[in-house]
Amino acid sequence: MRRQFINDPGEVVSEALEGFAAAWPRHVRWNSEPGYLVRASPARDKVALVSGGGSGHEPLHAGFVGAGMLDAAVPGAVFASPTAVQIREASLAAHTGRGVLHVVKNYTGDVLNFRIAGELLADEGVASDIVLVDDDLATDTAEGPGRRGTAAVVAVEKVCGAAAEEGADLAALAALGRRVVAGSRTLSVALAAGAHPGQSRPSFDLPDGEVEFGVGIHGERARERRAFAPTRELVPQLVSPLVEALELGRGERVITIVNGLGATTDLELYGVFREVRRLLAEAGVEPARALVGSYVTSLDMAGCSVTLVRADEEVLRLWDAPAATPALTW
Amino acid sequence: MRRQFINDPGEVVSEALEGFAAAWPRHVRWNSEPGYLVRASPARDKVALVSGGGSGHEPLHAGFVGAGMLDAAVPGAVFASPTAVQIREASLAAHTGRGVLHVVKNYTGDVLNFRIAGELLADEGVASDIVLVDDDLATDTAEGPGRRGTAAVVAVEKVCGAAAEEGADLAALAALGRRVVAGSRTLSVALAAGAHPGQSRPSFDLPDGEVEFGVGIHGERARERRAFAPTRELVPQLVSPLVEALELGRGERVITIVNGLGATTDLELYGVFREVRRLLAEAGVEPARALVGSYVTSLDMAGCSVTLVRADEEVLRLWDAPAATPALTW
Amino acid sequence: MADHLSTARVQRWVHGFTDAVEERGEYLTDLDRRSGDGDFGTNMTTALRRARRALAEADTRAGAGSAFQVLGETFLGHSGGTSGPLFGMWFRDFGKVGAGSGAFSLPMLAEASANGWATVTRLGSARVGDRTMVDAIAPASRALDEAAEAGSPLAEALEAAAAAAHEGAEGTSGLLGRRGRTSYVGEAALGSPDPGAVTIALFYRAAREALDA
Amino acid sequence: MADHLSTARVQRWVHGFTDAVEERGEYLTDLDRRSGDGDFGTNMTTALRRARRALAEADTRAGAGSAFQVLGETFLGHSGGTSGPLFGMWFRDFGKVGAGSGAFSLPMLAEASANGWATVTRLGSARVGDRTMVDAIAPASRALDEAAEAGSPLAEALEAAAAAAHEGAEGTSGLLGRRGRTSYVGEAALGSPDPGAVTIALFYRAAREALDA
Ligand SMILES: Nc1ncnc2c1ncn2[C@@H]1O[C@H](COP(=O)(O)OP(=O)(O)O)[C@@H](O)[C@H]1O
Ligand SMILES: Nc1ncnc2c1ncn2[C@@H]1O[C@H](COP(=O)(O)OP(=O)(O)O)[C@@H](O)[C@H]1O
Ligand SMILES: [Mg+2]
Ligand SMILES: [Mg+2]
Ligand SMILES: [Mg+2]
Ligand SMILES: [Mg+2]
Repeated sequence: MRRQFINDPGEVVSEALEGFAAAWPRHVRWNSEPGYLVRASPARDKVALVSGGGSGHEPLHAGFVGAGMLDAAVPGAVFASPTAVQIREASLAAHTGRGVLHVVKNYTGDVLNFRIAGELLADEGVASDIVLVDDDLATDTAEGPGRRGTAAVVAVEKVCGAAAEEGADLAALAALGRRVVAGSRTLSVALAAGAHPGQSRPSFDLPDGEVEFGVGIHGERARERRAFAPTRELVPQLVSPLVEALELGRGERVITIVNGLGATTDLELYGVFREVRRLLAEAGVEPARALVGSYVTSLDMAGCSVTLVRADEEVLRLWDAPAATPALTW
Repeated sequence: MRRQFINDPGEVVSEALEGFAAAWPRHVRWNSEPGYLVRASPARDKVALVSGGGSGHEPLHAGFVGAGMLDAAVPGAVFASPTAVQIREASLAAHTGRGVLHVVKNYTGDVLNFRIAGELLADEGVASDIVLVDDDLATDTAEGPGRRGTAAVVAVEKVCGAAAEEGADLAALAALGRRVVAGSRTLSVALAAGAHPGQSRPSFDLPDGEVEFGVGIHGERARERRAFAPTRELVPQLVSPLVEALELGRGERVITIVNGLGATTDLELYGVFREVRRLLAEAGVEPARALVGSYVTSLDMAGCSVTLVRADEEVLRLWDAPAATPALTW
Repeated sequence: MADHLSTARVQRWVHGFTDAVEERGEYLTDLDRRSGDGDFGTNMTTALRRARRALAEADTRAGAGSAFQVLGETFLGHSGGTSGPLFGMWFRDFGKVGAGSGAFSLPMLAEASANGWATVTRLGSARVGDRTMVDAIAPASRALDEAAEAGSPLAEALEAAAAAAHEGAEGTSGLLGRRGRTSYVGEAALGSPDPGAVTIALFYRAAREALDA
Repeated sequence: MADHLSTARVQRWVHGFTDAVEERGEYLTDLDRRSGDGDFGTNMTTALRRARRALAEADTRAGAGSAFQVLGETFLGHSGGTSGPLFGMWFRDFGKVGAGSGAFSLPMLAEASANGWATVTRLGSARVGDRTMVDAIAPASRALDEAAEAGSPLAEALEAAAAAAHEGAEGTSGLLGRRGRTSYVGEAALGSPDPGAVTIALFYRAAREALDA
């Protein structure tokens, strides 16, 4: 049986958010009705940056509310989109008169609700736009809803957050966000499934000696199983397709995100990052910046994702700009 | 079988540290021979704060090297003390002429090697002292090696780190550290065992419906098993003994650390923290500051620890002082 | 018989619709089980019940659209799933058209339907024949449009819309899904209608009955 | 026979000790298995082998203590376990006393032993009778002290020290552990000697033999 710290499965998210806000009073305020987080010290005279999505991906997005990143975060239930009203209210609370940019991971429910929220905001006379994050290379197929959004969302929030702080207008911010997204791809591998709060069994069983290749962040199986192997053999299977898909040339610079999916130790993630660097060096790509840790999780899934983000001078400058949020501060 | 990102079990730590230093070049430098991390920009004219211990507790201690916290960290193999020579070399590298304070978790190997390092340093004319962290209430027995050191070490490193930055001398720092330790107690509970790098099985099996109560940070079993229960019933079993052991009176203030042991999600930890706050409120104790996250882990063990640190005005001021390290920045 | 739906009748419409959906909750869920993930009926009745509580407290003096505004806000604020927000926007368009007026006339109903259809299409990209609620919305909207153009009495117009929606909904039984979850199910869904479309038919039927009551 | 241990003889002493421990690696590990965690022999031989490599490259002109300095540094820098650092400090005390001198005299050896004993006690808090290396160190140190006071020849003194250490080590078979891991094992360890103490006996025996060679 899977044991978790839990009271009622239906209250996991709201209880955690209450605790979260109490833990970070200098950064965030929690409005339980209808359910959103805003900065403790609201920003003035800037485009409001708002993101959200299902819970279960902590620290995303709540952990990125604060100076230099998000103005508001809108959490749904575990793995379920927030509602359009939540998004509208969060956006109105964060709005300073210069419009709202929604950073949305590409999932049907999220896209639908954020698009509706945009219409609701328009009715209130508030301009908004969406940057759709769709970095997951494993779902890059001709048909269907398109690539899923995963860890690249952190880069979008960091880079657009910094630009918003500098005063960029809504159109410029949206264009910047789309540029970051266009230059971002991610591949993930799971070593063990996580368990939904209150479920006693993990969401799938993985036979000995196999890994789930190209997994998403909702605990679901991937299309493919591959052989478990040492890091030095697994990581190239993640990195090479990314370099290829982004058509990264020699001398190009990237931001690397090695992201734990929940239950994977830092010890392992840094070992993975070491391999990523080795492979990038072989490809002549410069790992200009890196973020290694568990930032976009899938409950307590064991595994990791590798994200490469093409980075020009401006993107690097914005990446380096200060941020002060619960999960990312520099 | 437990799958992990690993090449050779014997290389896990050194490979991770290589990756870690590459990920945080602005904060740390890694000297693989004999094996220690120092700040990328060494401090001047202050007491050097140095800590270390076995690996497998990441982000501890490597993640706390940087302005406002440690000057150097000395990692041993997984769950094994670093050697006295590593500690001596790290201390000499960090030394600025004002002495070295060693923050040491109370384990036989760590204590022995840090004490030896102190003697080696004395031979080199370098003054040093040890703050022994022994916060684990579960091992508070009359006989034996005394209470183990666990998550309170983060508070000691933060508070002493800030004081060192302000120019406190070695004697004052040691006294401050001991004061923090004296006012700190921790209790931990494990919901599932972790696995040593390269081991296919977790280090113990926990029967359905039970938890390991009073567990340490080395993957070992605790003395006691208790019934698994909802958070609202488990957390009081951690908090009440702490309040009692510290003899916390109404109106007293504490820093609370809710620490994940590796595989426990933030969603759960914040739920735990919410319960801790409720219980402190009942006891009339003020939760003045909080840190919630996985800071002192036991590989990928599922579980958490709760630490209470008695906090006066000075301790709170030093806790709030700026820090810029890979794992803790504000 | 009235040639408009007053605020009071709109209340009856909404309650009649809620009753109809609640009665068929199991059936609708079963339909979604055949073509989706089996939560449609539950999602719908939960949201409608919540709306009913909100309606009891709402200020209806804001006009004939106010009940729909409450419905819209409730669905947009509390319903998960795909259909929840789409129904929310659907109701909202009725609310907007009715806002400020004391009653819905036929042209207003035709306008609200057309707007709702446009909104659902803009958001969900479903076209007629994709096996969604649009397969009931489209024929009903067209029926109202034609009736309005012809100057037909309201009762006749609503009867035509309800019949068209019903027919459209039944017709989805023979369609392969191309939007939403049903698109993953393929031929397995053939033989039973789309729950969203069935619900739209109940919506128009309730309007027709609210006129009689 | 020489009345001092020259730098060259100290080298022989160290190599003789290393050989003796290597030969008994399995046996020592087995002793640690009975009274601890079964890594003693491996820890010891790994560190000694590394020290042997370091010795080959070391500058021995620094005096009779230099080999022990290398040994000390190697143990303090590379040995895990409890005994590694304690042996490191033990060797280091011999290195310090010998530093700058061309040879070890009996009083120097007595001083080094006494210092080493004090260091090990300061760090590990073990007293005679606790079933540790101290149970071999203490009688050997006393033997050297007495011999130095009596002005005995070096060979006789080292023979006495080696015999005393051996006897002390064998005596640990009957002791209950009160320090280190063996304290967790209780009576299970009775009947076999403490590996650390046995190793100290080998250390003095090697000294005695280095004098002959
Ligand atoms: N893209 C779409 N456009 C219009 N209606 C849709 C679309 N996708 C699904 N629907 C409607 O939603 C209904 C399913 O709703 P629901 O069960 O709430 O969705 P989910 O698939 O999220 O569980 C379907 O019967 C269909 O009528
Ligand atoms: N406190 C102590 N003082 C002196 N010697 C000790 C002490 N604790 C252990 N020892 C010695 O160390 C030996 C065990 O060494 P080792 O196997 O390296 O330690 P462990 O595996 O327990 O860390 C024992 O045989 C004993 O002679
Ligand atoms: Mg459904
Ligand atoms: Mg659903
Ligand atoms: Mg041992
Ligand atoms: Mg050992």
